[in-house]
Amino acid sequence: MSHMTQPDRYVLVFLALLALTAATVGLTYVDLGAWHSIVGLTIAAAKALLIVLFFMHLFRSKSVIWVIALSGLFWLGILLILTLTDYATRSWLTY
Amino acid sequence: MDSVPLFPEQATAHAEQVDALFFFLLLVSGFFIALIAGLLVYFSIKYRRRSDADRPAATASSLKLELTWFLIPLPIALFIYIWGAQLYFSWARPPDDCMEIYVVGKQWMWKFQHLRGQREINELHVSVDQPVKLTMISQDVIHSFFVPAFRIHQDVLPGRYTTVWFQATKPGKYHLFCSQYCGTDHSRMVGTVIVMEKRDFEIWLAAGGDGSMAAEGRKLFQKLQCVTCHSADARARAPVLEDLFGAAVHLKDGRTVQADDGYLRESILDPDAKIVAGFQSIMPSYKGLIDEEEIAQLTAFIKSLRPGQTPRRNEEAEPPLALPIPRKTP
Amino acid sequence: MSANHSSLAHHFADHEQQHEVAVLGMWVFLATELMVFGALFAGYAVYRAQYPAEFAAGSRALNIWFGGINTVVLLSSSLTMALGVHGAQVGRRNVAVMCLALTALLGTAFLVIKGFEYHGDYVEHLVPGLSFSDQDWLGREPHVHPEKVKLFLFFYYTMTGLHGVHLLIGIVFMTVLTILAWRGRFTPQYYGPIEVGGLYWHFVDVVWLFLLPLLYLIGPR
Amino acid sequence: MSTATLQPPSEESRPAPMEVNYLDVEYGVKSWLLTTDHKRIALLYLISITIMFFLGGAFIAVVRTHLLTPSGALLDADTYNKFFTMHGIIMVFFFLIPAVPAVLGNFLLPMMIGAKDLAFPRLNLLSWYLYMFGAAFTLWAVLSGGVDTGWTFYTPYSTASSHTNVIPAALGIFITGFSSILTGLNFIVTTHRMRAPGLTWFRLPLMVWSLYATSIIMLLGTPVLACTILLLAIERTLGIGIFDPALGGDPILFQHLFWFYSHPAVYIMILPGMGVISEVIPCFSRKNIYGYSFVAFSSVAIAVFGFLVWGHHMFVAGQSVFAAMVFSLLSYLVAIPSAIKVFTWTATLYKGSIAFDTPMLYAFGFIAMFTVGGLTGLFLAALGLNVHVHDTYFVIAHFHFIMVGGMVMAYMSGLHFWWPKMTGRMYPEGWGRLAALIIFVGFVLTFLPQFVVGYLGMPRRSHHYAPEFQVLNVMSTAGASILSVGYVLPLVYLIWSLGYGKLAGPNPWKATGLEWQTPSPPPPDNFAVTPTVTEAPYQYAKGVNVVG
Repeated sequence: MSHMTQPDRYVLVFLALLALTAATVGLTYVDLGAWHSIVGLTIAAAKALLIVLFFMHLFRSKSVIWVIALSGLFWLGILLILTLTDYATRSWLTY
Repeated sequence: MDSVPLFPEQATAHAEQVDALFFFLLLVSGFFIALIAGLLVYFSIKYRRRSDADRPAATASSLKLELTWFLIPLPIALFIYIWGAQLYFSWARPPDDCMEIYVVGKQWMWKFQHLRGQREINELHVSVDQPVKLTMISQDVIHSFFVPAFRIHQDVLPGRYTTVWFQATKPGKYHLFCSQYCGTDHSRMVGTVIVMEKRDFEIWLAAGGDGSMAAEGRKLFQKLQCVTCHSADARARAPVLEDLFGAAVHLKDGRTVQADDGYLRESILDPDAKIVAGFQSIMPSYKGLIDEEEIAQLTAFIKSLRPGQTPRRNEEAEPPLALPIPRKTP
Repeated sequence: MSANHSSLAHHFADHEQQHEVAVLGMWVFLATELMVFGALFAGYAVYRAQYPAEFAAGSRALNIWFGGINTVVLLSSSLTMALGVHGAQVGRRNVAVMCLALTALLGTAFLVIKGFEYHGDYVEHLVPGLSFSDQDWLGREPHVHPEKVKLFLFFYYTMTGLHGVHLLIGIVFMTVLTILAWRGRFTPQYYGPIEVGGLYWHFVDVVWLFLLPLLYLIGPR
Repeated sequence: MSTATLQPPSEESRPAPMEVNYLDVEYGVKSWLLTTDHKRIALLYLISITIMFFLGGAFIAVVRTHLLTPSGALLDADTYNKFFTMHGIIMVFFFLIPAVPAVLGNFLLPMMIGAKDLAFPRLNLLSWYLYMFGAAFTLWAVLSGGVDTGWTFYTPYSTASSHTNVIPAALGIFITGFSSILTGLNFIVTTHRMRAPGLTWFRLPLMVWSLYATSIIMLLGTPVLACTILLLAIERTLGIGIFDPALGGDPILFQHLFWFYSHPAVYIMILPGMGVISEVIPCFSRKNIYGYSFVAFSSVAIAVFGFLVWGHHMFVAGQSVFAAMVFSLLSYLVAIPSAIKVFTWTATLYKGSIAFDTPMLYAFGFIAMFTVGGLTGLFLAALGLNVHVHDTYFVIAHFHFIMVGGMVMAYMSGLHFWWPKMTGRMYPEGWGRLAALIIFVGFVLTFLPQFVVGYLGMPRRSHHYAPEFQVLNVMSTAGASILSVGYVLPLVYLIWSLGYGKLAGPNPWKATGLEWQTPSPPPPDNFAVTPTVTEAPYQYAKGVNVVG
């Protein structure tokens, strides 16, 4: 992609985002059972990644920016996982 | 109480175990406090500044020493952790032969119901050497059931049962506190646990009592017309409740749950939450129509139901005081 | 070094340091913002795990087309935003002004569409606290407990509401940037505010990308 | 190798010693209220948090007096509940959390790294205004009748039961939270991008490391609290929400979200204090800190692990047994880096040249109190034992040992240590030592009996209590009255020293940090020439400064 100009690259990313959005909306009419949300969130994550990497220039940012972005995710993970640990294991010991 | 106590009474075996850990921790802390304080004092005297021109040489840090004081506290900490966790389990898991008592906390009193029918407020009579399991719920905000002499403590939540158990080893009167702040008279939400000799307790139990909790529950079961659907005959439109308690229940959505206190309570208040496989959602919610004590009575009744004991439908039933409005059926 | 000294604050050594500081500051701020939404995500996860049927039913009651169209609007605004930053970076003032204005406009369009959607929900009695009737709900999905559907709707309004507030701040931010850019305040050396505004805008966009499946697409329709 | 070596070599290039300092550069109220100078903002914070400290202290003084008798004759129950709540809210959110970072951190961080200011000076001023705005909301809540939920705002009491001003108090905390977030953001960016040439990460003073670690917590914890408070406010005002079982919600979720912030917040309070101690101990023992990198990394480790342990506030709250075990295990792991710090400070004294000036006395107090507080933390993290002491005075004593014995002592230590730098004047040393001694004695007498009465089973937040607890409570109140004398004394002599203290000179302690290489009080831009750093910090043995 190095021969492309920056705006061309943006438009390309945008088209990819539109395609993924179409896929998300289309998902509504398919029954995937338990996979439904997982697929939906994966598509969202892919779109988010495109935006963060290219529109937000993370791809060519210094490592400190990567560290900040990843620690944001890491702390979000702490919050979600440890909270859900409680709820997921309440039935393990019933009296 | 003339003397000033510095240590709480031990009225359960659990209390002794908790205190053992407590003393062990005192020992460990005492050692480290003495070590640090001793070193501080010793260094302060030995290396006090004698002249403003003092320029002591720099000390290079030794990795060995650093690792030592990283690695020595670690196993001590883990040892304490395992000890504490083991005590926690014994606190959390009641033995099978427990006498059950239902507890309702509300601003600002404790209400107790014995299965045999006695009801008490802010006083709880139990027998010595008898394991007791409390099934507790709050009618308003969070309270906490705390008996220092037993070293037990459990928050009492609205909307959900929590349990705690103890086995008193010494007759006497013990403080009961609410330790979770619950409003104006939080510190008046106190009571007494009265541990009696077995014989005295039997006498006490037999004295009061205008019918057991199960009997009260049975009356409710008929008064609220539960029996109309939960009948044990061919016309039953709802699951038979005999021998239900403790059994596994298969639900419409494929899950299997155990029929415990929490399940029965939920099924009374929110029947649609867990619909038994093979049945329709036709039961109205009894939320707001019965209080926590009545729910406990119904639960006690259902627990006591053995095959063939479901009341007959044509049995004389009082008309319901307030009939829940049945929800529109599809 | 720089012709435009007024754009360099006194405590920085040069423009590069100033620019890096601004960008770094915004990224750190976005990590904070992520945790604001994080608390809502945690609550959402807890209750969705407990009441899957109600959450699915609540989701079915929402109009996927509003969500879908709004996604396209927001993505377009992200494109114009990225192009605007690029324009400022290479010193094409007109491109920058146009793109920033367009970004603010698309953001406004999103909010207007969202407003219509909220209105529709209100009419259909889907707003707990304002207009919600258990009877209407039971007519819609009789087997689903209205009390817990309200929980879902609570998350729906809180999450989209919080997102909307962020977008509103973004629109104000963009409007100010448009005016400043139009007045020629920015140079290829000094365009930090636009870059930083862009980071914020894209972040708000990313949050929406997750709200879409979490709120509108819980199960098949 | 004498005192003369402490003068920077750049002496010649520096303007005459009579140059203008940050206090004299401008005059008038406006020059203070609109300042963007980090040093002036630090002083604004100093004044505000001092007022809040004494306000919070006044509430607890009444509470402790009330607790002299078991039946509690002084206050009625509702007033009592409001008083301890206001004490908690004011002390936690308006004193302990901002104290060291916003006052000492604001003043010192740019100077310690050789910068002219923080990265975002205007944001810094905004933080102070947000703090004041939040404080105003809280004071409004106090004046219009108070709030009685406890500083923890547990649901459903706070949303469905309390009839007091929960919303204004909560909003006050919400707003102040943003002040905290912006301060953290400023510190992190400043530390990353504003360091003087040659000042690599491992040449940073440990105070900077701990402020950095503190900022991580402020940034990633505070927003969760803000959002939780928002949800609480919605639930209370609109009657829809997610915490009240009557609405289908779960009160335990509130506790999870609340403690996700409020446990790490404890480290917001103590970490900067540890930073202060790590500066004071080397200076007054003229030694390099023992094991620099261990201390530095333990700060960051505490910040990260601090986020993994919040569930230990909920061992009897009704969370799952398994989750409780996970949280307990993680709690023991966070104890290790704290232990390392204590060992390290002690080892730094070894073969030093120890002087006993006021800051050092407080530092000794800190180490002793923090050790006791930390070790009693082991009691509380032990699951089975926690079941007994949960929500009793044992907990109160434990966290006051950390907060008051630890954090406030560190704050006092730092305040005395850098007072000459901030004001250009020395405080009276004799009075300083006396006050330190009084505070130490008063503190121990106040809180040691509370461990005993807690283990006996006295629940916290008690308006009245069983008669057998009285003797211990009287001891505690007696201690508190000594403590209050100890706190008023510095207020008096520090204000006195502003006019009458002896002139300090740039480096009265012969310390090595960059902040001591510039006049006291410093010029508006801190350094006449941006310093270049060539060495690790705390090179006391060489007797030379670190400015190359």
